[in-house]
Amino acid sequence: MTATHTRPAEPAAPLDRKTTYREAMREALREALRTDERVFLMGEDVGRYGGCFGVSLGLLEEFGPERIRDAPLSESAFVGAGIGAALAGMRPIVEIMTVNFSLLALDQILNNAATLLHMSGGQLPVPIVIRMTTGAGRQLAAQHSHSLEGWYAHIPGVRVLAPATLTDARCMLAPALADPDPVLIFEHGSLYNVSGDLAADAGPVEIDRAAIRRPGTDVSLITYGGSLPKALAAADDLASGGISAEVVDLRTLRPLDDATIGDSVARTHRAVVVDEGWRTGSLAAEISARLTERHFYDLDAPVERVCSAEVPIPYAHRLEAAALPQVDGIVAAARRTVGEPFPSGACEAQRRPVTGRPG
Amino acid sequence: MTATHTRPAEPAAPLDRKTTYREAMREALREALRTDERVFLMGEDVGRYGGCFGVSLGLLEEFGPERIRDAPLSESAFVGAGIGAALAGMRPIVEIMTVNFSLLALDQILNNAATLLHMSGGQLPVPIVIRMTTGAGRQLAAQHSHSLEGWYAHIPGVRVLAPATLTDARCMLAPALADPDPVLIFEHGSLYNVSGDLAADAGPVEIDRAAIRRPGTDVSLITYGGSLPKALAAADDLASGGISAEVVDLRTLRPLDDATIGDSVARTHRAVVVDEGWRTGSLAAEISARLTERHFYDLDAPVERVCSAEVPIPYAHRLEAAALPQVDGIVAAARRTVGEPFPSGACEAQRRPVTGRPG
Amino acid sequence: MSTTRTPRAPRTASRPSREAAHRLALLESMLRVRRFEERCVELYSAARIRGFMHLYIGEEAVAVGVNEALTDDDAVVSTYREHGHALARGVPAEAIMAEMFGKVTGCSRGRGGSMHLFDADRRFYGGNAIVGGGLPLAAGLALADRMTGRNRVTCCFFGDGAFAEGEFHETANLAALWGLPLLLVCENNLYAMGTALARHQAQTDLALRAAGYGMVSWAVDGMDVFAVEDASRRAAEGVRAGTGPHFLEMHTYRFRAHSMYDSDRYRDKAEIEHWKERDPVEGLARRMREANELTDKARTALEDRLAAEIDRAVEAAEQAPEEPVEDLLTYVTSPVEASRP
Amino acid sequence: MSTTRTPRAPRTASRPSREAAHRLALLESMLRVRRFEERCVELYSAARIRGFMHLYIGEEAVAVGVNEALTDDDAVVSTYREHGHALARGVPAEAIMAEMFGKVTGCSRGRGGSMHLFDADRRFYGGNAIVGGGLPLAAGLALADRMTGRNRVTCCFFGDGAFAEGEFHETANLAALWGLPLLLVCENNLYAMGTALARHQAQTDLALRAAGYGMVSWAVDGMDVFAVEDASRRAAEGVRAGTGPHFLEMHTYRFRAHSMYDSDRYRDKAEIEHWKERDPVEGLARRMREANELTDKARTALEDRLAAEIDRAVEAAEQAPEEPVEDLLTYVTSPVEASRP
Ligand SMILES: Cc1ncc(C[n+]2csc(CCOP(=O)(O)OP(=O)(O)O)c2C)c(N)n1
Ligand SMILES: Cc1ncc(C[n+]2csc(CCOP(=O)(O)OP(=O)(O)O)c2C)c(N)n1
Ligand SMILES: [Mg+2]
Ligand SMILES: [Mg+2]
Repeated sequence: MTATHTRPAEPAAPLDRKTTYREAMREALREALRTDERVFLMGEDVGRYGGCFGVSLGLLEEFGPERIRDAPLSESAFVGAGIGAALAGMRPIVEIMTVNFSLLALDQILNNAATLLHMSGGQLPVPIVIRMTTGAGRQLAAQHSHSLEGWYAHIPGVRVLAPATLTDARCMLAPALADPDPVLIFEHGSLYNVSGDLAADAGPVEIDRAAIRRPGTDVSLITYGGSLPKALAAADDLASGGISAEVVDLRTLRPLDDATIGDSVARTHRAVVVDEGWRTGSLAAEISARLTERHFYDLDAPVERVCSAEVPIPYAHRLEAAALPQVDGIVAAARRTVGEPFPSGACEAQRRPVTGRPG
Repeated sequence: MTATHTRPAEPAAPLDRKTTYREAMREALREALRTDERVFLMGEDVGRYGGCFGVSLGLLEEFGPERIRDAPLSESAFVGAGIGAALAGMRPIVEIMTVNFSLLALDQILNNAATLLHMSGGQLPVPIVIRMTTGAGRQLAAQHSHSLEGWYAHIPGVRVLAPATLTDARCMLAPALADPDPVLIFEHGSLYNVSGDLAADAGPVEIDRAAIRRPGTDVSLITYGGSLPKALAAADDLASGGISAEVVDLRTLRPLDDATIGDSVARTHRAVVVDEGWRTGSLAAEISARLTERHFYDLDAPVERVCSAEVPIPYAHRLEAAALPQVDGIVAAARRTVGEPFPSGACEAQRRPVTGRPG
Repeated sequence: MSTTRTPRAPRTASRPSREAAHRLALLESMLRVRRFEERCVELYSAARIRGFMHLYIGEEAVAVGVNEALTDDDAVVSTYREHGHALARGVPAEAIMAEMFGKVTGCSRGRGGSMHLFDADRRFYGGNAIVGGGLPLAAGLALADRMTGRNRVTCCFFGDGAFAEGEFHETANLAALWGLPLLLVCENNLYAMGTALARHQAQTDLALRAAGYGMVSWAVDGMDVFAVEDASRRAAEGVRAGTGPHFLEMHTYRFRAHSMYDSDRYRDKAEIEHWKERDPVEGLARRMREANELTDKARTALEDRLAAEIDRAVEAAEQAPEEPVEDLLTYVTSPVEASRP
Repeated sequence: MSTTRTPRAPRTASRPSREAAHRLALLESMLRVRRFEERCVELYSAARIRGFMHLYIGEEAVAVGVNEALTDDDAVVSTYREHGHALARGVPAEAIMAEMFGKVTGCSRGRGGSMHLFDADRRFYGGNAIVGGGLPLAAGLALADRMTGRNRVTCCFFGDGAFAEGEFHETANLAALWGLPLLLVCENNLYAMGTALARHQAQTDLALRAAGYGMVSWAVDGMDVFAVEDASRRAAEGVRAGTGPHFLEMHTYRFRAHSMYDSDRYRDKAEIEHWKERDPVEGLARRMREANELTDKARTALEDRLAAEIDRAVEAAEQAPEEPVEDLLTYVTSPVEASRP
């Protein structure tokens, strides 16, 4: 194994038009494994079990246990092993079941993966891809519901991707693997079952640019990942009330595509950032700060943030729903930016603590 | 051991007027250990060695190895053990040598300490205090120079303190221990040797409020911890140029004292946030976002942030200095807010990547 | 290194009626777990219970047998597969069922769900869904007892999968080094989710490896509630006597899939059948029937009693209110009054 | 469990001149580390070197002996106490010294300093200042070799303190489970900073404990370069033969404090003196002198040569430029061209 793409690139399996996010992701993995023998997938239950969310189902049978490598419950060791393998010329895709468990591997991610290139004066790039499921909404309670992708976007040296569409699920992996530096891919758990049409020619995508998912003129709804469907629904709702919302899908959380975000806000003069992370210290805060720094005189209203309530996500359905960004909250925030009060403004007020101190 | 304060509270050692931050911290520990037998100190080398930065020197001799408890190199286990001990009625003070190693214990901090109270429906408060050294500036290179206190302030359920003065070093520990919930205390490594006068009657302090360290009228310099001395120096410099800067010491990074911050900015109409964390996703971003949300129409200029460059902190002295917030950068930012160009605006420009992509 | 295989519990022949009553109590306790979880499956299918749910069916002898060795003063730390531990500990079925319904009467006020049962009064410290995450916590509970001279045991349950986590090893070393009063109960059910023991552990004799830390360690037949009880009593006695942490490897098996999402493709049907032949609940019932300690009538009465208890739990859970949404942020931090002690 | 104590290296009596040359090479290599670090102490006092600096003095036999078993194709992962490993590996003294001066000619372009020496060409993967943090990385380097069928060894150095970190145990299990070509070299110098081995390990026989993972594990006299060389050769041979990871516990001692900040209050002076009597450098020199393999003149010549080499390194470091501040952000990510392979 000496060069990239040593195997003749077999023609990629013809893409069904109808697919799911899960299958699109699997197809991306399959393509990567087929076209580059340096690529392997490693993580807990990626093989025999087929991945805890079924993403890698069938890959063990196709590629064998060396390349679809089940790991023990040792997040730090197998993430670190991925880093080491990357240093030695492989292109590991490491799956951490969910972002909640990635805390156990954070030392390896921050102190090694993100740091080695710089600390070695440029000698040691770390071409690793680390995938994990993120987000809440399925009543999995506090220890299984974190949205920490925005938190990870604080770390210099890593790229953070959040595919929100079938196309991005299908097409972001290849450029992530081509990146010579560590890439973290966050897959929102609520997206796996999303189905739809995937263009047969869905090709390589850019991973440096945000995308306008819906053009609009009155307010920019800036979001990513599992919140994109909510923002799009909010835009529908707003449209029916005569407000034209532009929906920006960040796609890449680090580095942020300031140009696309800024251009949108320069047109609409109003922004709502929708982010499932906890509000304080959220990615939404960063975007708000940047917009203030760069577009202070463009803004006609303060940037609004619709984030998760600052609470370990509770199990009970209604409590959980109240903790997360929802369509009505996005609509209300957008209306505030254009100066229209939202009919029942109860939503945000509900989040005030009653007996607790501010968390 | 059944109640609080079972020992008769011995009169605290008379406080020297001349002391250092290190000694003030040690005095606070000594007082806590003397007045509440539920309190113990646990961490790597806190005993025989005297603490890696000498903070706990002499405490082993005074309180014995049960209460000044040397732990193996097992950050996750001894932090988790502190949490368990807190659940069982103790008041553990756990020392993690530096914030850099705390990543190994982050699962315990986020998934247990910060979460148990809520997840148990209020049954399990976790009265633990976790202390750690933070910050750069001593040429310790990437893996020993993180400033992650702002990152930790993202986590609901914990309180985050950053004592910047001798009084706070001496007096914040008692209210931290009285807090029924987890408190993280970040001590900037550059402060330990700071010496000065400590008022003999330095008493209990509030840990809910920021403090105005220097009043001013033209711009608010909002900062904390190891950056406070830099902000004060910048205020001196600005004063000599006719700009009156108010210096706000946040003291508590979570929950933020919005009232004090907001009042200051409502007076000065301009804000510079100085924060040693990496810029993207910094605490400074949160403060900027909040100011925009709450004081959009008070602000005469965009909120400025002076943060660390987005780079694993390098060893070489000049590179390290260039990576960190410095007085001249703060002065320049403040001048920008009041509309005065800084004579040599080179400082920020130097931070542009040359060959690298944005990190 | 004192690793021994626990023999079958010695059965001295005194006062048979008291012994029989004890056996009946064990059977009832195990059967409660079994029937409770069978109902949970139905309720999960009916979408009354949501989220992740992990069943203990097949492993009941472990929770029930270990609990016999614990007093009310002792503490228990558990995992996400903890219905059995909670029930054996005495957490009422009602409180658990309400929790899984997300109701305010639940043992975590509906905030925790199946994976996060808590009961501070019974010193049941959860319900931890991070594999291995409860171990350091348990060491801390034990440390507090050691420091204050309280003669109590902290019992921590965890799986074979957790043995691969650094947190296990850090905790084992800490506990052995400091001689903490900790009872480590490893439920070796041969799988960590879909990964068989030999595919996640280089050395699969877990008791032997724990002994490497200088702890007393035994491997126990976890399908035999008497063996579990006996080993647990002896281990807990050792812990109480101040000889430091003890480790029990319970050889057991889950009859169901890892969780409700798991299609259980990775196990051999024959293997599952083999273990089902060693069903701890029916095994005990059979032995008692053979010894004329359990008539069909008594069995039916027992089943009826348990069914009624579970019916009541479900009924109550259905009726109970949810936490009002306005209280979402309650318990993120303690009420303000509490912060001025 | 195959734990054996390594006997003194067998010295077959063939071709004495070649053997003597080898011994001289070992002496030179150890002496280079010793003299280099002695100079570092001076330079640290003179504030030419800054930050944290950890000396290897007393432990030289380990780095030098292990290196004899490695080829250029093999890889080395080290700690913050890595001057000796780097020098033994062949990283030029000049590149290391320049690094500690923070100069662009340093082996990490001045970005790493004493704790972060790197040399990709020599497969020297640093320089890791998180205790235990290099272990998973080393497993990954070895994994890559296993997957690609390259017959190479990855050698990972770490201390006794690291044995308490979860990362060690996770890595040991992973390596043994997957049969990775990994040589784990634990430098047991009896202290983790100020904490003596028996106060951080419940069981202090580290080789025995590593053997619990099913790895071949030996304890070795780390003050005897021949014992180290012999054990390392045999272990590396085992690794190359495909028998999976091998573990070497090197009994050694640091003669100096943990770091330049440490006042070394926690060790007995007598203990330090006792170990100094076993100085690996002077011990070898004495043996060679007694065997007439090292004349006073040769020794002086050797010392002069090393002093000159170090002088040159210091001189060059003094002269070398610093990285321009404008390049601060270089290497945070790879140059753009590299991202389009
Ligand atoms: C740190 C962590 N990693 C992964 C998971 C996902 N997960 C939940 S249970 C489980 C298997 C655990 O196996 P074991 O410890 O043997 O317990 P069992 O489920 O067999 O009772 C996994 C991988 C998790 N909850 N926490
Ligand atoms: C995870 C982590 N915890 C703590 C430290 C601080 N620290 C640096 S070296 C050291 C002692 C390590 O001892 P050992 O592994 O025996 O290596 P030695 O220094 O004796 O060579 C400690 C506690 C660290 N660098 N990383
Ligand atoms: Mg299991
Ligand atoms: Mg050591």
